[in-house]
Amino acid sequence: AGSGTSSGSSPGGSQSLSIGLVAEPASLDFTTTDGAAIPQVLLGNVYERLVKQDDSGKIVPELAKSWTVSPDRKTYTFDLVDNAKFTNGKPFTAADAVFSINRVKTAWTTSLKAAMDVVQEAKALSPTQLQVTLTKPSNGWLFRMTTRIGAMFSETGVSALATAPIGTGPFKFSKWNRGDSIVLERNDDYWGTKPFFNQITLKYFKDPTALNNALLTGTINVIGTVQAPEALSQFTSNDKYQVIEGTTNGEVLLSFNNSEPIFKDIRTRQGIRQAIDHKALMDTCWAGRGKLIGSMVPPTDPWYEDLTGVAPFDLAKAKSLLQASGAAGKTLRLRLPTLPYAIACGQVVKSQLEQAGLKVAIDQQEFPAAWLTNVLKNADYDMSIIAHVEPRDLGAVFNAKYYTRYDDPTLQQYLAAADSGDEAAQIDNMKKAARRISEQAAGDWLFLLPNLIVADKNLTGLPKNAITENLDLTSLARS
Amino acid sequence: MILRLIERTGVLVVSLVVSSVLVFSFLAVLPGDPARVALGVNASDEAVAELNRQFGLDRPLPTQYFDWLGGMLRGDFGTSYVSKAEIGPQIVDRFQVTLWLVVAGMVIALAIAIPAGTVMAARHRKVSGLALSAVSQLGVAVPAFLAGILLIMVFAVKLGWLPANGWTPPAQDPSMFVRQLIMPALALGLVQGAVLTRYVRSAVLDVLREDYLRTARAKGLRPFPALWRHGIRNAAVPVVTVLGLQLATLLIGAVVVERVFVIPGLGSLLLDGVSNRDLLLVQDVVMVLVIAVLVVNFLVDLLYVALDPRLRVSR
Amino acid sequence: MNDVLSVRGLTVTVRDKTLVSDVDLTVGPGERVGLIGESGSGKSLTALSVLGLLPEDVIASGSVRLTGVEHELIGADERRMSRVRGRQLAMVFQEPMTALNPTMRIGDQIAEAMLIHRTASGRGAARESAVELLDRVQLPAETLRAYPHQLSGGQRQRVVLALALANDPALLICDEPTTALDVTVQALVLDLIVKGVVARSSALLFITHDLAVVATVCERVLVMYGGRVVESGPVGEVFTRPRHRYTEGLLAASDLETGDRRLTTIPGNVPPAGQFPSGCVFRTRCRHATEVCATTPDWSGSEATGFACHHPVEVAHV
Amino acid sequence: MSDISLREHVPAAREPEAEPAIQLIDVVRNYTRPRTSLFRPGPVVHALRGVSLAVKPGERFGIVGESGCGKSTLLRIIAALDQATSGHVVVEGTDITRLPERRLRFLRENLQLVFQDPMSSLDPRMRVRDIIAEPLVVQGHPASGQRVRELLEAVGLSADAGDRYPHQFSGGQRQRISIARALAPRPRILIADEPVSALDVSVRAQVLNLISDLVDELNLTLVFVSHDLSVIKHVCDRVAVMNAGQVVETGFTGDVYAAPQHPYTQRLVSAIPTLHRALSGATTTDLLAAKGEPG
Amino acid sequence: MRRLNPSLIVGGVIVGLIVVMALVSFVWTPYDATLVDPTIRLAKPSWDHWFGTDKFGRDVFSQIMVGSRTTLFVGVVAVGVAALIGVPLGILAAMSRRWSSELIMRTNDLLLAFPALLLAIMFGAVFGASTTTAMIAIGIASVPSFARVIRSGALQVMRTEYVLAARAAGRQPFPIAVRHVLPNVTSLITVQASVSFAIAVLAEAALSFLGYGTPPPTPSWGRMLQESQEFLFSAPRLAIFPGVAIAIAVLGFNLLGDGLRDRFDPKLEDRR
Ligand SMILES: Nc1ncnc2c1ncn2[C@@H]1O[C@H](COP(=O)(O)OP(=O)(O)OP(=O)(O)O)[C@@H](O)[C@H]1O
Ligand SMILES: Nc1ncnc2c1ncn2[C@@H]1O[C@H](COP(=O)(O)OP(=O)(O)OP(=O)(O)O)[C@@H](O)[C@H]1O
Ligand SMILES: [Mg+2]
Ligand SMILES: [Mg+2]
Ligand code: NI
Repeated sequence: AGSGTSSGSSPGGSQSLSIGLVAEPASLDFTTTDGAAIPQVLLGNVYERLVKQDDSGKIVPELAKSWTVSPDRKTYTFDLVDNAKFTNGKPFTAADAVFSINRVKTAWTTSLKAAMDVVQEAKALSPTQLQVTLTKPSNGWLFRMTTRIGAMFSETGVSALATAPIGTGPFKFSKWNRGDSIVLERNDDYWGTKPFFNQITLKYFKDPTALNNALLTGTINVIGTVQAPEALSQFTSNDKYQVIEGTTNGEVLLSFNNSEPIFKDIRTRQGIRQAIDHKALMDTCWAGRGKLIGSMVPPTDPWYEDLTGVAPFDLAKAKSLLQASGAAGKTLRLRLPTLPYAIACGQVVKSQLEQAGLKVAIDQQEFPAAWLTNVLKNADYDMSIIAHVEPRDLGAVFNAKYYTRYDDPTLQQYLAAADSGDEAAQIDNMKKAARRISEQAAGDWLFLLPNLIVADKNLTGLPKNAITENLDLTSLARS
Repeated sequence: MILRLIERTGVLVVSLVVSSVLVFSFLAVLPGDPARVALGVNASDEAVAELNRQFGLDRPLPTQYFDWLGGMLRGDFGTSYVSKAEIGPQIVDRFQVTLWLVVAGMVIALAIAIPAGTVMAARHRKVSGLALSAVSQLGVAVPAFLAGILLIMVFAVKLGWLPANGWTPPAQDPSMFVRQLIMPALALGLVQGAVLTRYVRSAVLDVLREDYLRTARAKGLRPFPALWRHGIRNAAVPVVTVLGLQLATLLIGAVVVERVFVIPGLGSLLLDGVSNRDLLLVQDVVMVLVIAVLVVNFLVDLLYVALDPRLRVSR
Repeated sequence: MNDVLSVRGLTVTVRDKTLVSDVDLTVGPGERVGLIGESGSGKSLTALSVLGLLPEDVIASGSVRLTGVEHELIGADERRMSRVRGRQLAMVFQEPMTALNPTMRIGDQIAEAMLIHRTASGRGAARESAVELLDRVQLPAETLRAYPHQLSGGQRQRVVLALALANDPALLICDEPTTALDVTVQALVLDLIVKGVVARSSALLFITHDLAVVATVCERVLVMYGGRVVESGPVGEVFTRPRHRYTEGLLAASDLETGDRRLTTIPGNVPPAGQFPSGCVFRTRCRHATEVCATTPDWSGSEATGFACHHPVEVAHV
Repeated sequence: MSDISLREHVPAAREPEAEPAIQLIDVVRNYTRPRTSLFRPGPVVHALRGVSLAVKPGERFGIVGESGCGKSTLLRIIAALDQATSGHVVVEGTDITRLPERRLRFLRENLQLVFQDPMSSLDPRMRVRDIIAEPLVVQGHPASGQRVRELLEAVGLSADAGDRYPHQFSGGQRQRISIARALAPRPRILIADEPVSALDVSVRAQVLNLISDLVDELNLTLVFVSHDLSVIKHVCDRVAVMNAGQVVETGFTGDVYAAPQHPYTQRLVSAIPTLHRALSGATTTDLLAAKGEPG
Repeated sequence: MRRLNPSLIVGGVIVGLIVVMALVSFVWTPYDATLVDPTIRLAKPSWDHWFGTDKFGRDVFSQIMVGSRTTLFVGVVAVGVAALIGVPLGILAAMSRRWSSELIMRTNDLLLAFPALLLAIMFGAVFGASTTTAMIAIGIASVPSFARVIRSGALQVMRTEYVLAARAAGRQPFPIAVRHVLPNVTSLITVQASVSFAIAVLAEAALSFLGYGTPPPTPSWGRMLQESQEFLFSAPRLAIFPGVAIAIAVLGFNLLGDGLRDRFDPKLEDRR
């Protein structure tokens, strides 16, 4: 990088950093390709949004300096920063924001675009002022604007999204060595505080052990998401490294196919929930790391409540419930995606359920392709295990159209009320919804995936919790 | 000689065409929808259909096949369904990586196998020969990935001599390239070397039993010079066959070692393609692998002729 | 004594089996000696022991001396033996189809024989000598550039003969050199062998199972059976007045000129290696065998002419 | 030799002018070698170049010739194991040249073969009993143990030999087993392809005697192939000399041997070393006496 | 008498032990191999648990025992498929006319271009990953080597005079194939089978390592090895036991193959 625009604007000098991650994106275009890996790299780092979520879950400004909501909760007015610039040299204006919002409806193909359906109109009041009108009040919309849906694109920079992303962020995309790594470089024209590192390499490892070895031998400086928690001991006991443990949005759900007759009986569902010793399960399959939750809400959401007491482990109770529902002795298909936690937990679930009198047949489904088609789309399964990592996904997961096939009007009422109400009403209704699914045993929440990061001791600015879609690289620094 | 070349080329071309049909039809039945994977979990059926139309997957299969084949002939491998990137350059990159790895592994394997196999054959009744045989038997029994894991444990993690994994192109940093290549090449080479050793041994044993070797000894050549001057070329024929076959298996077999050492090779590209249902990519990679194998076999065939004058057609 | 080859008490064993026992054999300068016997009688092993090229596992003991060579051949190390082989001592093997390296040109294979022992000053000289050698065995000079597979069996055997004669050996050993050849070709090769050794005044040890061939080629003959020499003597003597019962039977069985449709036979079969009886090896098939044959018969007569039989054919009777 | 009659009904007497047992008319056999180039057809080997022969019933007919002259090919064609490229083969009055396998039953019953190699002519994985019974089983005869024992005895093997495997026998014994197998279906024609070339002299005499005896006893027509003219002379009445796929001379063995007409036959006869000649002073040069350069 | 050779004995004993272990595991294992017991996870080897327990608290020794079933199953399916297709193909190629035999062998060569791992991954994608699909794929990939070996053996048999004699006796081609050719290539089949067995075991391990092999919870040595990876430093024994088991099994089959080859090799035979 050349000399900065202002003196001392390259705080890290020519420092670089390597971060090891597990899932490599298949493409760089999250407007047409699904998956968590793309926003993980690009969002907040290359693309910015109007608003973002901070580490505690609060919605805070990003490209919007501030915003107001009309009393009918249908009109949002954003004041935008005036010095932001895309990496193709174009300045960021309200027109770009309008373009980006409208483009979700027209050009996006992934299912997430539905979150924008509620927008009636987006309008540039001035180059720095944007007005968005909704068809109905929605708390969810503003929150969704913190996700990839809210990413701001340049009108002239969307021709090659899959290979050459252009945004306003503190980093610009530099290079993608497919199958190996993605390199980001500091955007020296960034409008805000410039990041410490001038180059960050995101290296992808299929194999958790290789990831650990890479850190041990200094090939990388950070393990972004630990996939083999058992191996953590070698880092905790070594003072060259720091281990950060926080929470995520990833609820590991033992899902039931609620449209199957056997699951129509709440006693079956209840029985299964009570047959599982969650503590022992988490100890066994995820080294005891993570948090036990009794419903689809992580502790970072405002409406979190500890619901682990709703269906406590009770083998005798479970047996009698299963007996009563007639499920005992039946064979249930547990179709597992080929993901480490699912395979590990599945075996424990099988063993525990079999002690309660069920028979469980494990069946591995290649992830993503086979699992998406068979389980998610066709709902051809009895039970499955997967972590739902999208934020605030309770409503999305438990509905009749989704693979859980959970049809519950009461729940839908709570959710609708939460979306349209004010903040207090939202929290109250969401609490009700969370309790509802827990009491109805719509699924079983095995545990919440932990955010486990291992890094060189002298690195600072690592996020404790991973509750957003993006891995925030901006605050990273070396002490 | 030239006619033979033309004939072999003919066989090669026919084999290529047949295998392209095989590969294409095989992937045509692959369940799982590339569009669905790309669009994610909640995509509507219409959106999926639309994307399939964009990919050209709604056209009749023969049209798709000829388009694909025509493209390949022009060097155009198409654009990935998932990443929207040109496939050709990716394959070229990945193929280079795998080729480095496999060739380095093969060189190591040969460096082990030729001397070890020859000594084993020459001393097959003596303790030293038997001991070598036992070692090679053990070598054959160890899966390459296990060898890789052990190498990493010792040389990278415990001793810290070499990086545990990763890949640097030779042009970028030659010394790092070599340091990172050593262990994966060893993991491949040691195991393949053990396999090859056994073939070298039996080829040399066969040659040792040949009458012409006795003739050479009767001329006054000592055992090793006799074997060297008269045996090696004859023993080379079966060994070259195995070498060709091994090279073929290794191109794809290296994927396990690539996984252990986090090397972005052709095998990993294939595995990713399969799990993403990036059909065109998979089709291209498989085809490239098949071409490579067939070409290697073709070259092996020509090598036979160079090695064995009996195969040369009368001038 | 200035015998070219002198073998004393040669015994060849493999593990616990004795394949050849106590063979004595001498070949004088320029002499042509035949060694006959049926398959499995140990002829090849005897020849290979002299050459020191026995297969592994097979062990020879006794004494083998060659004129012009200081040391004992049995037990000599490879370095010394390789100096003798192909120089003082040369051999033509039975199988012409496999005795030559298929991947090397004929010329190179012949030249090699001379280059190894430095009897030709260089490649060029070796090549010239090779042409000359080929001419001696009545092959055209173009043969130099040929590969073995382009030659017929008879041509190959002549190449092998040329190889063997390249360094004017003191002793040439031929192990059934013509068994695989047709009669007309056999006639030519036999003639070339005899002319070759005569021209160089080399001694010849000629191994065959064909009595007529040995009678045509050799002056003196040794009859082997079951790993032992059972009779020896001048060809005319042994084939007209055999003393050992085996020789007698062999002669009768090979005589196809009898007017009688039925041939005289030796009863039974040649036993496999290691299963010959103790004592007189022939006693299980001998019509004249008695108890005494259970002891090994002594050698009667001189070393050059004699036999080992308890019940020899009466000389007067013949 | 046993005097059990192996043939229950020997045809009382055959008319002297009876049709030939085997007649070959201008038989040609070309082998096409695998092609070595795409554009040229594979080279053709002319194994037989127009062979005509007639073998009378009850005759002992010899065929002599050097390696590769087409003797085995000729026998295979006579036995309908191979097809002639052109020409006709008539066996006992039936033209078998183009007959399909299912119409060859009479031939399979009446004509049997003995081969050269005692190692490879018996299936190493079958018991001797089954080997001998194979032609009987195939042709649907009741494969009685009695018949097998009879045959074993006829070739001078003990009856318990049937329980053993071929590798437990010596070369001469194996050749006897081969002969027993050939005699099993009571053939009228026996074809022997160099049956004694691989045997030791002492055993050769036994096998030759056996064949002679059986031929006499069973009134067989014998076609005997050898590269050794002395053997042919001993066994056969008439001989055909073959060279390079052609019959160059036919005649009574004694005549051909004593006064060869064709230059090739002359060369052949003179090249044979015999004890008799050797002992009377013949040298290797004398073997080459007849002019001409052999292969 | 033939000498017993050490490879044959050692190989035979190892293979025998694996078979016995697999059979015993049907009626008895020290513990239920799939029973999860968090209270005793990662136990060190002791009297109660000879090889210790894994991260699920499952008894490693029991898993090794039951895993041997997978190993044998893998080999039997793969070798079975390969032999069932390869042997008739090889014999057919040896016995048929030149062009059809040429066609068979060319097709065969073509199949060589699809290595086992490639086929297994593709089959896994099409038919779903399971031990059986993987093994059928590996079996198909081993067809060419079977067919080649058997063809050359059968060609040799077809050149023998006993086949000629059988034809002269009136045997039709099919009975000749069954009664003469097949029995005389069995030694080749046996040797090839034991070698293919070893290859299949290795391939299964590699596939399990990649996640395309035996799905959980069926114990498989390859997957045990893969699961043990995160404990390489804290509990290397979890890798050592299955690793050694794989190596021994492969060794056993290879030795058996070598031993059989020596025993059947005519070239070695006549040296005795
Ligand atoms: N390496 C060996 N191990 C065991 N036995 C052997 C070995 N080599 C030869 N024999 C046996 O020794 C005996 C004599 O063998 P040799 O080759 O000397 O016979 P020969 O007289 O040359 O016979 P032929 O005429 O068949 O060549 C044979 O029975 C043979 O089986
Ligand atoms: N199946 C075949 N394909 C091609 N050529 C063949 C085949 N069989 C025989 N020949 C050739 O035909 C010629 C005659 O062969 P044949 O076997 O009849 O000779 P032969 O007289 O029996 O010789 P030998 O004395 O060696 O047995 C030889 O040149 C041989 O190479
Ligand atoms: Mg010999
Ligand atoms: Mg023949
Ligand atoms: Ni006696």
